[in-house]
This record gives sequence, structure tokens and C-alpha cells, in this order.
Amino acid sequence: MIPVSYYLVLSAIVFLTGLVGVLVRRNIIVILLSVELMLNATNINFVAFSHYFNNVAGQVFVFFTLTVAAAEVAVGLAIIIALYRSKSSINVDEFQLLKW
Amino acid sequence: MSHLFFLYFAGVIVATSILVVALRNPVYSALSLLIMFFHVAGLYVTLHAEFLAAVQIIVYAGAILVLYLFVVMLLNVKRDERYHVQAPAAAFLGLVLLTEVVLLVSQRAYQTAPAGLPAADQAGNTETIGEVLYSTYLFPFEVASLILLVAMIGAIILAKKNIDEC
Amino acid sequence: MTLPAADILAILPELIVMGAACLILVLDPITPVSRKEWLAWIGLGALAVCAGVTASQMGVRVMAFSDLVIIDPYASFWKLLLYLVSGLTILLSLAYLKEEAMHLAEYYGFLLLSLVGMMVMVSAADLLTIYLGTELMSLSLYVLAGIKRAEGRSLEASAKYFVLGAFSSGILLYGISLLFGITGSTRLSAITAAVHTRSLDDPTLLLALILLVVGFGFKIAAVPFHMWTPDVYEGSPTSVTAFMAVAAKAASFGAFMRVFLEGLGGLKANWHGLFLIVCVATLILGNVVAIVQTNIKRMLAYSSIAHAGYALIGVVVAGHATASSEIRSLGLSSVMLYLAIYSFMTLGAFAVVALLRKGGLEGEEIEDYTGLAKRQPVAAFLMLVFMVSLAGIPPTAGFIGKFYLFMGAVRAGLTWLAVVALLFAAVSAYYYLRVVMVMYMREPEASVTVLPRLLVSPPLAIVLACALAGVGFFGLYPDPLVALAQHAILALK
Amino acid sequence: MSSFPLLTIIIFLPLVGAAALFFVKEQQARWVALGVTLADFALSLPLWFWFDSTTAQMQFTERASWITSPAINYALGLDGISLPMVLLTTFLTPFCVGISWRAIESRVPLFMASLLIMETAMLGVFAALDFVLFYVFWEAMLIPMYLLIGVWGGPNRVYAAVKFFLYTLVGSVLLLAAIIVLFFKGGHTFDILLLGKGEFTPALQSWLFWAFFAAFAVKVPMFPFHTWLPDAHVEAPTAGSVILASVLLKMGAYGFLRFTLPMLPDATVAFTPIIIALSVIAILYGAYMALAQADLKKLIAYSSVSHMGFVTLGIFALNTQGIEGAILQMVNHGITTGALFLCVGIIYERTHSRLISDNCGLTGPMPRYATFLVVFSLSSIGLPGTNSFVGEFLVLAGTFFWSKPVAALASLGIILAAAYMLWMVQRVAFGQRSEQAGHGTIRLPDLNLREMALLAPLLVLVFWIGLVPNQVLTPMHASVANLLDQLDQQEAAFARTPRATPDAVASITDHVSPVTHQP
Amino acid sequence: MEYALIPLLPFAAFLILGLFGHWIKDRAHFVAVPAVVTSFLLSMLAFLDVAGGRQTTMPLYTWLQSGDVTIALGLSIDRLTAVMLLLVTTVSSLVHVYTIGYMQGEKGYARFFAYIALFTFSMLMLVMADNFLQLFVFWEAVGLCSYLLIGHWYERQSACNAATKAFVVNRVGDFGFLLGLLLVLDSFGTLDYHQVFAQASAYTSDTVNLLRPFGGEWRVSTLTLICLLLFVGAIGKSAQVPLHVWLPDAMEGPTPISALIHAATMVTAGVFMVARLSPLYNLSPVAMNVVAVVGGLTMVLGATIALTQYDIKRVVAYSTVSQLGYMVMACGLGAYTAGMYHLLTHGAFKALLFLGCGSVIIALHHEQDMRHMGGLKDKLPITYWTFVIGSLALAGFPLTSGFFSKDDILVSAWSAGALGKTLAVAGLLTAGLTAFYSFRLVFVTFWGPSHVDPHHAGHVHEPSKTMTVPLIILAVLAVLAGYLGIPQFLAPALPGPEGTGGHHEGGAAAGIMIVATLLGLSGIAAAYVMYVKLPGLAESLANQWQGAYRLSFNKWFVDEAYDRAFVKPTFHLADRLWQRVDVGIIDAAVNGTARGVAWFGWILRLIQSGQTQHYALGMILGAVLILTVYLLT
Repeated sequence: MIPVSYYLVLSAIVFLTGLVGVLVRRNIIVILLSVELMLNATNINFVAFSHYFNNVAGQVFVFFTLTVAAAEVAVGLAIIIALYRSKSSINVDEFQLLKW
Repeated sequence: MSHLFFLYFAGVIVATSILVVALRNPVYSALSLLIMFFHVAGLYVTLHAEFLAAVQIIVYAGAILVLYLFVVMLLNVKRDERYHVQAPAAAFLGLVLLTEVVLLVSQRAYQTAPAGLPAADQAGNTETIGEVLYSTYLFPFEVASLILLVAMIGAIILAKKNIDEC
Repeated sequence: MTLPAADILAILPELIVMGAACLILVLDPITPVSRKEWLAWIGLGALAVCAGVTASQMGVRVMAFSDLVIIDPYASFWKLLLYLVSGLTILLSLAYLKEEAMHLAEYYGFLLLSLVGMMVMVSAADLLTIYLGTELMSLSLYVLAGIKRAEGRSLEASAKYFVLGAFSSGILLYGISLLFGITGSTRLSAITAAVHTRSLDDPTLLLALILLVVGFGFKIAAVPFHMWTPDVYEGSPTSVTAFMAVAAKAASFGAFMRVFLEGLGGLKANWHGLFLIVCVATLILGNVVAIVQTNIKRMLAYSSIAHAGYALIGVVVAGHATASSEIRSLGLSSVMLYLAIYSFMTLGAFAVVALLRKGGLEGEEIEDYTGLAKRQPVAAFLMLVFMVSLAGIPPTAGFIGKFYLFMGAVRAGLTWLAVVALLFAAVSAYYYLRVVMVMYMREPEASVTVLPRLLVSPPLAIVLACALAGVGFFGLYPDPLVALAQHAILALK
Repeated sequence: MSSFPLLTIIIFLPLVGAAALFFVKEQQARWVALGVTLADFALSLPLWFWFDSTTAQMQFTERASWITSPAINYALGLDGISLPMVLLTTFLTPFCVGISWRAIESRVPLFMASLLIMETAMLGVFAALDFVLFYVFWEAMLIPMYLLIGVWGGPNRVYAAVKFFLYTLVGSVLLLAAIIVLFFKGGHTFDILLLGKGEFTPALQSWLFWAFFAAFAVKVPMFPFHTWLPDAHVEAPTAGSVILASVLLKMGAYGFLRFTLPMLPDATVAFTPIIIALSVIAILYGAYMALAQADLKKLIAYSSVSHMGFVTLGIFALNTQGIEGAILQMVNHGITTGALFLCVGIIYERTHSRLISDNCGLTGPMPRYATFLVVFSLSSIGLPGTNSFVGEFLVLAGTFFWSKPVAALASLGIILAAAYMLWMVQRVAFGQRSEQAGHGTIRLPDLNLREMALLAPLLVLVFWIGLVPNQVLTPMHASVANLLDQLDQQEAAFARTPRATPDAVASITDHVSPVTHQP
Repeated sequence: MEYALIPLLPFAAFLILGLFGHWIKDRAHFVAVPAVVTSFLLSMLAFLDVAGGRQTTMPLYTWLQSGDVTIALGLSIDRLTAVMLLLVTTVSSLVHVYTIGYMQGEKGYARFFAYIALFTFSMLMLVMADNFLQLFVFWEAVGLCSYLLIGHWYERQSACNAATKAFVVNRVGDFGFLLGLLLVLDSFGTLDYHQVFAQASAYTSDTVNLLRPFGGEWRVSTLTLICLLLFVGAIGKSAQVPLHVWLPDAMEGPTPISALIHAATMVTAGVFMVARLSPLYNLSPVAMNVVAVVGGLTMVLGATIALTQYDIKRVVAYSTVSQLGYMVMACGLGAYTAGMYHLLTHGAFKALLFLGCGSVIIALHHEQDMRHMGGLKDKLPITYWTFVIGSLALAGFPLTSGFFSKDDILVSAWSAGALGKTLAVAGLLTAGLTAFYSFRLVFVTFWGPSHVDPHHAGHVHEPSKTMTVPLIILAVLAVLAGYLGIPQFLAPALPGPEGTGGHHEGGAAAGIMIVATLLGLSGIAAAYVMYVKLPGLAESLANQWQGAYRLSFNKWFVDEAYDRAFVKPTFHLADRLWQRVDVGIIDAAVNGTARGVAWFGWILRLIQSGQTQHYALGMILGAVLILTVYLLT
């Protein structure tokens, strides 16, 4: 029996990797990939807890998270395409019309 | 045995997730994410969440990532030459946060909480979840459907070339 | 699988709005461009029906859908407010979209779907529901923010909002997962019970708490999680900005207070100090940076940050460690009152901004308002009233809102907080009055053509009239609103 | 009569008038405003005649619930302290309309509406018996005043308007905090009369005192919170200056009388020396400032600082003469300084300059004008026979009973007042006009009928109060006595300066000899 | 009750002229003169009444009532008042008549009459006051009239300056008066003369601790303080050292005004006040001594300055200062009757001298410099002779009124202790100087060769009857006033302090009379020698005693000293305070705060870089900070 903390540490590492990824990558697609990392980390948590509580609620949550992630990706990629059309770039740090 | 599995999956997951962030080429990032998804699915199997493992592969690997790759290809994105200027600060913060989070989450022994729902481990994980989704979680399920609706139409609206086309 | 009628009845408003949204989306392709406006009226009709339903639910407190949804006066209060705000936003959009030559019936569909998300948020009794509601709201808003695709700023706003929104929801979700791990449930009631038995310095609980603060802080635009606000508010279409500034903020506050005061109420002692600091930081930053803004939407964005700071005073009061039930109810009701009043005045202000929008950038830079009082006396006067109200000067409703907040602060022994807030209210007067100054005290440039009469469409007139009436009426006679808010929080334990 | 809402009608009639102004044309706006203000004045006259000066009770009271939770009432009433202020307000507003007849040419309805809203707010401040209601009126006048200064003011008007607004707003936000604290500490009520009976610990009183002080001192304005005043006065249109000087400044002093003294007796007594010191500084400092000014309005503005110093001095002398003198001085300052601003406005209409150097030797071309100017200036320096003398005398008497050296210092202000005022008069009214180059082209017709009608009533009042001050003083007696009683009853911890009652004389002039005297 | 008309008639005249002067214009004297003359007649009645032993008090109305302070206005006529009424109405009537001629054709004719009518009213009210406050009110009111009348020719810059100066200097005096009055109110609880006097003796040992509110201890006798403070008022009004500077400048006003206000009536108000309050002064030896010394100083100083002035009116003005010094000194030495006596006689002859000056000035078309006169005695005989009579009276020539009154003062002084003797000697010497300068005036103006501007020289002629008749009447009075028994009339009303007054040492009295006469005569002789016989002598003497001459000619540099010590520093300070404190500190702090907030805003605004990832970093930074803080605490 693997202790829950193992999963938690794993998910924490993945989560923070994703988080750092959002902060350091300029390519908006990779940023979205990093967000996926964060969501996956969350999912690992839920599933692990669900397993250890021996209750299905966590798994259900993951199911919904997956759904939301899919939806986010759809919208996000649509925005990216639209942006690329108008600015020919998907580097986030080049979107600076709005500032100050 | 279970430890071995865990260590394998965990190792690959960590490694691939770092690669996702570290690799300069978005395509490679996406591909390492794909590997990571598979291993997460494997982890789910070890945790007796077979349904989720399947969904993980079908939805994430099968749909989401393909979408990503599609867009990457579509936009013909070049190699990302450099990280964002704030990368060192972000990395430092990430490390600090990591230390703190790991400290916090590992300090605590997690006990089994009283379960009000069907046990997850029993045979037929998929049926259980399905039943719960259509009874207890009916309402969120409906909301999720709306979210998908929004995503669908929203994506169309945002991505289509000319608004007045349809 | 059976669906109890009671459950359906409980979420009837959500269903109606959803139905209306779907109807609009379905009818959209088959409606000729010239008649797309009609679809908006479907939404308005739905809202009117919902208002009736929710009003009839005002007295009840029921749990539905296996305790995932709660219908109580607290939720009903927010819902009523949201209907009103959404209704006014739809009216505002009718005028605005026409001006922008955007004939998009989907727009109204998304508005209504977003509203469903908000409604789910405020009547959620489970973190899962809250999360889904938030996502529904946010996703719709991402789309709405970018709906003016022709304009780079709109898309950029959308992208920024989306990236940061996804990021923050990831953080929020991680917090929820940890909370789930600690309490074994995502039900607020279960969390309440579990938290009460936990020691206050449980490390993971602390982490979960802070991650939740980040997630919700982002939604309500509290410092330091506010930074998306100015950019997004500036870039989004004005009607969407108004909707975000008002409805999204109200719904977020509704959910936020339910989570923290009800679910995590046992940890008051832990988060009270945190919110105090966030509250003061928000007050200061919002007000101070607003001073140097030149774009009115951006200025209003900072103002909305500042107002979130004011509203947080009520949260701090309600969460005060030694708060008796009286203080708690004072704090809560004052937040609700404040956000209701804030909705009127902010919507009003955005409506004026929309009113003056005449293609290009006009109506967005504060300089564009130069001499408005001569060109458009009525518009200038309306703006004057809204600005004065935002500054919290009697006899407008803005004063009443602040007054109740400060009452709470003083009652909770946080007189210094009230004083700080008041001083920054004085600072805020500077930038609100700058708008008045530009409108009234500068001569219009000769090159600007004097418009014959105010070209105000009937829907916009209704919006302005409602906002003005709200600001004026509740400034002079806030009793009904106060009573409603106080009634609403009786149900909240 | 008690059922007839006379006060409400008086207070809100101008507001109704302001609303009506949105529907009339430019020229009509003037007449409507004049009619409304005159009607309001006419309505307020019965207050004077029906006022029962034998009692300290609030009169013409009205009370209705406004907000239930917390209980905030729409409560109005007048006593001997507020009655003169209300009448002063209703009396002076028509003059503001009158002086703006020609001076204001753009956006007349808005201007008149602002004036009328100001009137409503000012009257409300003086009549409110509920602290929140008071505060609402108190703040409500910021916006119209802001507009008055900022829209129709001089070249630097925006700066002045913003300065006025922020200065007074910052002051009054602390007042709001104090009001709320009072509510919770004073038995959950905003009723001014009840709060006046409440007892608060000395420590709390100290805090509240300074919070009140911030609001009232800025409004008065007391040194060193006065710098908004010269700017506001200089830039404001004449009507704005008149309102500002005549009524707005009084609200600070009124606040001290209505709130600080009865509610915070201990703190009042404890901090009296500080306030007195600030008052004396204001008197002398304001006078010095006035000496240094080259701008007529600035000079009068600084003289206001000096004169209002007398008012606060009198209030904090904490005896009958001081307080009655202060109230009377408030009225006097309203009339006299108002009149002086009218005078400046009249000349500004002709020469378009407020500089003393541009307005020399006016007696030649405008003898009537010069006469008025001289008389009002003399009133301003407190010449006996004019109104200000009575006020200043009573204030100084009251101060003298409190402390002789302080009174002596304050009296120096009278010398300085003579210096700056007469020097101004000498330059403006006297001297030879033709010596000034480049003024030949400006026509200087003497006062026309309208301007005469504006100044003459004020002139009459100057002498009426100066010669029969008792008529104005009598209504105050009971209220002031009551106010001092309240101070006496509540304040116990501090050794107080006895008042100049025949018995108290003994303790002021220390008897060395055993001889006692019976007057 | 009809005596209320005495002041009210001039007041009515003022009102009529003030309101309708625009229409009345040149007919103004038809309003003013009858009013004042009637007033004069009523004063005669009143005088006779009082002489018959009847004192009148007429309460008018309660002016002011606040707390325990009640002040009623009233009129009271006693012996002191009666003679003052007579003096005021007499001189006023004559001046009114004189004015008709003097101001003929002037632009402000009606205005001028209005002002002097107002002045007459105020002065009458002042002398009839029955309480301190009323005294003070009209004390200031006469000051106002003086201000208005000095500035009558408002287009003349010097006149305006003089008017302002007069008012402000008087204000300095009134400042003391007001404080004294407040101290009376504070100590006695009333301002009524009779009540105060009745209680006064009970207060002799009362003290005031001036430092009480500051925790210190500085005890001063209450009565002394009262008397001294009130005397500050007298110093201002009666042009005593050091506040005498306004009076000579006041000569910028029309000459009738100089006669009425700045010679006969208003400036004597200080003397009147001290006499009126003699029951108080008698109780305070210290105050008395101060009064006497100030009077003595003024007496000498005025005379020394008058020696060298060239402006005809200024000479007379400084002589007035000097003579006022005599009166004040007399009062200070307890010889109130002597002081009042001299006041009355001085009123007559000084008014005469001023009016005489006036007619010279008018004849020479507003020429006031003595150096441009001379040889006028044949062209202006009436003026000349009346002027000589006035000068004789001023010089104390035997058998003129001035002789009696001055002598009375000197004799009283001699009998008033050591201080009195010192002052008496000074008084004697001053008498010599007085004789010298008054006849210097006569000789330079009327004798010798003519230095008159040739433009006007041809048509210099005696002015109209309205001007000469008053001169003649006053000349008669200047002689006769000494025989009216005024001291005897006043004596019962003005008892000196115990131990002084009343008992003149017969021998000494005679001696002083002789010495004074001799000094006077030698002064006249010296003037004759220097200005008629040896015209160059004056100049050579002046060169020889250059220091003294300059001191005298430049009025002891008092004006310059004030300018340096008070006026310039005040304006300088005002300007500095304004620039440095108001603008430099207070306003700078206010604006600085505003700018600071805006600057803060600019800085914070820069954080909003527009970079999405910065925002995300900000969020995380916030979270890390919060977390760290929680972990550390």
C-alpha cells in the first residue's frame, strides 16, 4: 500500500512544473499544455484520495475536470487561431496592446 | 510490486512533465505530454480507476492532444527560441513553492474518511461511476453539458473566418 | 432513475435561462440579420419569468440534487441581482452591438449561459458545482470578451483572460483537491463539519485555503490576483466589460462568501488576517492606480478592483474572529448591499461609455469626454451621478453602500480599517471627479461636431433610467434593499 | 403647527426649483431661481416670528423613520443656534442669484440648479437632528459647489475646485467614521439630541474630538487647514464665493457647537487650549496673509480665515458671551463678507480683474459703489455701530473671561484687520483713477438698480444688527444656556474655567484682601 | 428728554445728507447748520439746567444682553458733560458756518456736511455716554469720522495715507481701550459708570494674574491695569507719545476738520475720558503717574517739533499735541479741573487758530507752506487779528483764556509732589517754547516781505462772512473763556485724588504765574527777534545746532522709527509668511501629498506591464508570500 503522501508529492511536482511552465513559456500553446499538466496533477490527487477514501466522489470530480479541460482546450485553441490570424504570432509576451 | 509500479509511473510522469515545459519545440512538448497522459492513465489503473484511465486516454490523448497537435501544425509554429524573461524568477518561485507544498502535503497522515458514496474499488468501476453520474451527479452533469455547448459554439464563433458566413 | 419534481422546481430558473439560451442559439441561424435583435427579447422574457420564480423562492430553503444545489434566500438574492444585471446588460448590448454593427445572436446565448454559470455558482452547495458554475461562466466570458474579433484588443483581452483564467482555475482546482483530501468530501456542509474538528494549523488545510484564496481572489479581482482586470476590461466590448464588472463579480462574491464563511467558517481565525491584508492592499492599489488612468474603461476596471476592496471589508467583518452573529450578519448583508448598489452605478457608468461610443476610440479615452456637458448635457449629467455615486458621496446609493460597510467595520472594532477605506474613498473621488471635471469644466474642442440631440436608443434609455433610478432611489431610501439583504442572510448559518 | 412640515418645505423647495430648472430656458432660469429663493426666504420668515425664544427645545420639529436598520430618522428641528443659520442661508441665496444675473452667461440653468441644490443641502445641515441625515446634507453640497467653482470659475478653477473638494472630503470622511463610532458607543442611535446626552469615556472622546475636528476645522477653516479657501474663493464665481464665505464656512463652526461641545464635553475642555491657540493663530495669521495679498478676493478670503478664528475662539471660550458672540459673528461674517464678495463681483464685471492694482480710485467714477465698499469694509473691521463689532466684542469678552492674555493677542487681530482692510480701501476706493495707465477704455458705470438692490439690504442688516443686536441674540439665549448646561452636567473630570457669573468673578480676579464686595 | 435731541439733530442731518446728498448738493448747509445750531441751543439749556443742580440720565434702550453681560445705552448729563456739550456744539456750529465758505463749490460739499454732522453726533454721544461701552463705541465712531474727513480729498494720495494712518494708529489705542473695558467688565460685571465707580474702592487691592492660563504667576493690580489699558486708548485718541504720529498727518484733511476734530473736540476725548474716569484713576497712583509722565513727554516733544515746522497747519498740529500733553499731564497729577479747563480754553483758541490757518490757506489757494507766505497782515486783517488773539491765548499771554488755564495746570502740578514739580518745570519751559513757535507762525505768515506765489498774490483777499464771523466769535471766546468760572463749575464733579489738589500754595502759585508769563513774553520776543528783526538768525542758529534742528525738523524721527520697527517688518513678515509658510509649507504639503499619491499610482501602474505572464507571476508571488508568512508565523 503506497501512502497517499507519495501521490501528493508526485502531483505537487507535476502541478508546479505546469505552473512554472505557464510562467516561463512564451508560446501560448505550450502554456496551455502546462495548464493541462496542472489539471492532471489535480486529477492524480483526486484519484488517489478517492482510492484511499474508498469513495467514488473523487473519480467523479476527475471526470468533470476532464470535461472542463476539453472545453477549455476547444475555446483556448479557437482563441489562439483567431489571435494568430490577427497578429501572426502566438507568443504571449507579444500581446501588449493593453497595458498600464 | 505496487511501489515499483508507482515509482515507474511517477518517474516517467515527472520526467515527461518537465520535458513538456523544457522542450523548445511545441510538437515535442505535446508529444511528451502524450507520454505523460498514458502514464497517468497507468497510475489510475493501479488506483483502481479503470474508467478514468480509459477516459484519460480517449479524451486527453485521443481528443485534446490531437487538437493541440492539429493547431500546432496548422499554425506552423516555429521553435520557441527562448524562455520568457521572467523565467529565472519564476523558476525560483516554483522551487520555493515546491518546497513549501511538499513540506505541507507530506507532513500529514491521511486517513480514510467516512464514505457516503459507493466504494470505488468494487468490481465494475465503470458502472458505479455511470450510475452515480446519472443520479447523484446529475446536476453537474447537465452543467458540464452546457460547458461543452459553450465550448463548441464558442470555438466556432471565435475561430471561423468570417462571422457573417453563416 | 427518477427525477423528483421538487428538484426540477428548485432549478427551474436555471432551466429557463438555459432553455432560452438554447432557443436563441437554435433560432440564430434561421433568423434574418435584421431581426436578430428579437432574440434578445427572448432572453429578457426568460429573465422576467425567472425573476418571478426566484422571487417566489425567496422564502424557502431547500437542498436539491443530492445536496449539490441549495436554494436559499441568500442564493435567491444573488440570483435576483444577477437577473437584473443581465437584463440590463442585454438591453445595453442591444444598443451597443447595433452601434458596432455586430449582429450576433450567439452573443445573447453566451450571456445567458454565462448567467446560468453564475446562478449555479451562487446556489451551489458543493465545490464541484461551484467549480463547474465558475467554468461555465468563465468560458462564456472568454468567448464574449473576444467576440469583437475584428479588433485586436478584444482578442488580446480574451486571450489574456483565458490564459489567466485557466491558470487560476487550475490553482483553484488543486486547492479543491487538497480540501477533498482533508475532509473527504466536496460538500460544503461536510467540509464545514470536518473543518470544525480539525486543528487550525493543519498544514495541508492551510495550503488548500491559500489556493482557494488565489482562485477566488482572481475571480473577484482582489490584489494581488487582480492584474488581469484592467487589460481585460479595457479590451473587451463595453457591454461585456459591464457584464464582467458587475455580474461576474457579484456571482463570484456570492460563491466566495458561501465557501469561506459557510464552508471554511471554522477557519475564520486563519483567513481573517489574510483577507484583511488583501482588502487593504486592494483598496490602496485600486484607488491609487486608477488616478493615473487615461482610458475610462481601464479607470473603471481599477475602480472595480477598489470596490472589490470595499466589499472585502464586509467579508473581513463577517469573518472577524470574535464576530457575533450580529456582526456577521452586518458584514454579510453590507457586502450584498454594496454589490447590489455597485451594480447599478457601474452599469450606469458603462452604459454612458457605451452611449458615447461612436466607432473608433471615441468614448473610451477620458479626454474624449472633454466638454461633454455642452455637447450632451444629459449624458454628462448621468455620468456625473454615477461618478458621484461611485465616489460614495451622499445622497447617492454609493454612500449608503459604503456607510453600511463602515458600520460593520466599526462594529467589529476595525475602526482603523474604516478610516483607511474612507481616506481612499476620498482619493477615489479624485479620479471620479476628473471625469466630471473633463466633462463640465473644459470647453469642447471646436473641431468636434455638436450632435443635434442625444442619439439614445430605447433599450439604452431603459438601462440608464434603471441605473439612475437605482442610484437615486437607494441613495434616498435604501430600506427595501437593506431589508432584502438582511432577510437573505438569515438563512446563511 | 407642529404637523405642518414647514422645515421640509423650506429645505426642499429649492431642490424642487432645481428640478424645474431643467425644463426652462436660459433667461427664464434666472427668474425661476430668483423666485424660488425669494419664496424660500419668505417661507423662512415665519420661523423667525414663530420661534419661541424662551425655550431651548427644538422647534418646528419633524420626525419620520428613514432607514429602519440601523434606525436613521428624518429628523429636523431648529433651536436658537440653528435658526440664525437657516435664516442667513435663505436670506443670502437670492443675492447669489442676483449677482449672477449678468455675470453668468453660459449654462445658466445648471448654475442656478447648483445654487439651489446648495441651498437645500445647507439648510438641511442646519436643520438636521439626525447625524446621518446631517452627514448626507453635509456631503451633498460638495458636488454642486465643485461645479460652481469648476465650471464658472476663474482661470485656475479646476485646481481650486479639486482642492476644495478633496480637502473637505478628506476632512469629512473622518467625521463619518466618528459618527459610526458614536452610534455604537452611544446606545445605537444617530439622534443628535440623544447623543448629546450620552456619556463617553475620555479616551474615546479624545479620538472622536479629533475626528470631528478634522471635518469642522477644514470647513471653518482653521489654521493650518485653510489653504483651500483662498484658492476656492479666488476662482469661484461671485455667487460661489458668497455662498462659500457666508454659509459654508459657518457649517464647521456650527458643527463644533452642535456636536463637539455637547457630545464630547470632556475632550472639549481638555483640548480647549489647543483650539484656542489655533484660533488665535488663525486670527493673526489670516490677517498677516491678507496684508500680503494683491488680489481682492484673496484678501477677503484670508480675512475670512481671520474672522472665523474669532468664531472658533468664541466657541471654545465655553461661556455664554463667547458662544453667543461666535454665533452672532457667524451671521455677521456671512453678511459682511458676503457683501464684500458681492462688491468684488460687481467690480469684476466691469474691469474683469480682481487685482487691487487694476481697480484703483473707484470713488471718482463709482461713488455709490465706493460708499458700499467702505461701509462693508468698516463692518468687516468691526467698527462699532456695525454688526461685526457686537460679535467681536462678545467673543473677546468671552475669551477675556477665559484668559486675558489670549484675548489681548486676539485683539491684535483687530488692529491688523484695520490695517489690511483700510489699506485695501485706500487703494481701491480712494486715490486717482486716471493715474492708472490703460484703464481709460474701461467703462465704469456706477451701480445700477439691480446692484443697488443687492447691496442695500445687506447694508441695512449691517446696521440693524449693529444697533439692535439683541433682536438676534435673544433667540439664542435659551439654547446657548442649555448647551452650556449640557457641558456642565456631563463634564466632571476636568477642572473648568468658571464663567463670568458674579460668583465666578471672585475666582478669576484672585482676591488677596479679605474684603468682599456685593455688586 | 428733549436733550436726546442734542445728538439726534446732527444725526438726523447726517441721515438726510447721507441719503439725499446727491440731490441736496450745494444746499447741504441748510440742513446741517440749523441742526447743529439747535443742538447748541439745547446744550445751553442743558448747561443751565446742570448749573442749576439738575443732573439728567436718560436710558435709551438695552443694546446688548448676553448671559450676565447687559449693556444699556443711555445719556447722562452732568457737569463734565455739560461743558463738553457746550464746547462741542459751539465749535461745531462755528465750524459748520465756516465750512459754508471754506468748502464752497467743492465736489463733496454735501458729503462733507454729512460727515461733520455725523461727527458732531458721535462726539456728543461720546460725552453723554453713561457706560464704558458706549464711550468706546462713539470713541471709535469719532475715529471713523476723523478717518473719513481726513480722507475727504480721496484723490490725494497723501490724504488717503494720512487717513489710514490715523485710523490704524487709533486702532492701536483702541486695542488697549477695549482690553481695559473688558477688564472692567470682567472685574465689576458691569460697564455702567455709576456702578463701577461705586464699587471701585472695594477693588483697590485686587490683583490679576496675567499668566494664569499658562500656569505662571504675574500679579498686577486690577485697577492699575484697567486704568493703564484705558489710557492706551487715550494715548491714541489724544495723540500722546508714542502714538502722536497720526495727528500732524491728519492735517491733510480740510481745515475746518482740523479745527473741529483735530484740535477742539475729538483729540481731547482722551483727556475727557481720564477726567470722566477720575474715580478710577484716583485709586491707582501708578496709573496716575504714568498718565502724568506721558502727558509731560508729549508736551515737551510736541513743542520742540513745532519749533521748526514750515507747514502752517503742522505747526498748529504739533502745538495741539503739546497742549494735549499739558491737559493729560494735569489729569495725571490729579488736577482734572485744570486739565478740563485747559481743554475748553484750548478748544476755543486752537479752533480759532486752525480756522485762521484755513482762511490763510484759502486766500492763498491752498498754499500751506509758511515759506511761501509773509506780509499778509494787511491783506487779511480780520484773519490776522483773530490769529494774533489765538496765538496770544496759546502762548499764555496774561488775561487771555490760555493764560488762566495753563497757569492753573502749572500751579496744580507744582503742588503735586516731586513728580509734579519736575513736570511743572518742564511745563514752564514748554510754555516759553509755545510762545516762541506760535509767534514764529504769526511773524513768518503775516509779517515781513511777501513770498506769496505771484500768481495768487494779486487777489489775496479776506474770505467771505461765513468764514470771518466764526473767527471773530472764536476770538472773543478765546479771550473770554478764562473768565467763565469753569474750574469752579467743574470742581465738585472732579475731585482729585486724596491728598492732592484743591489747596494751592498761594506763594508758589503767584511765582509760577510770574515765571510763566515772563517765559511766554520772552518766547514772543525771541520770535520777534529771529523772524522780524534778524531774519537770518534762525537759519544760522539752525546750522549751529544742526543735530537738534534736524531732530526737531524730522519730528524726532518717530515716523521713520515706526516705519522701520513696525510697518515695514509687518508687511515684510506678511509677505514672507505667505510665501514661505502658506505657499511654501502648508500648500506644498497638501499638493505634495496629492502628487505623492499620483506618483505612487504611476509606479504601481508600471507593474501592469501588459504581459500576461507577469500577471500570472504576480499571482504566484502573492500566493508564495502569503504561504511563507503563514509558515513563518
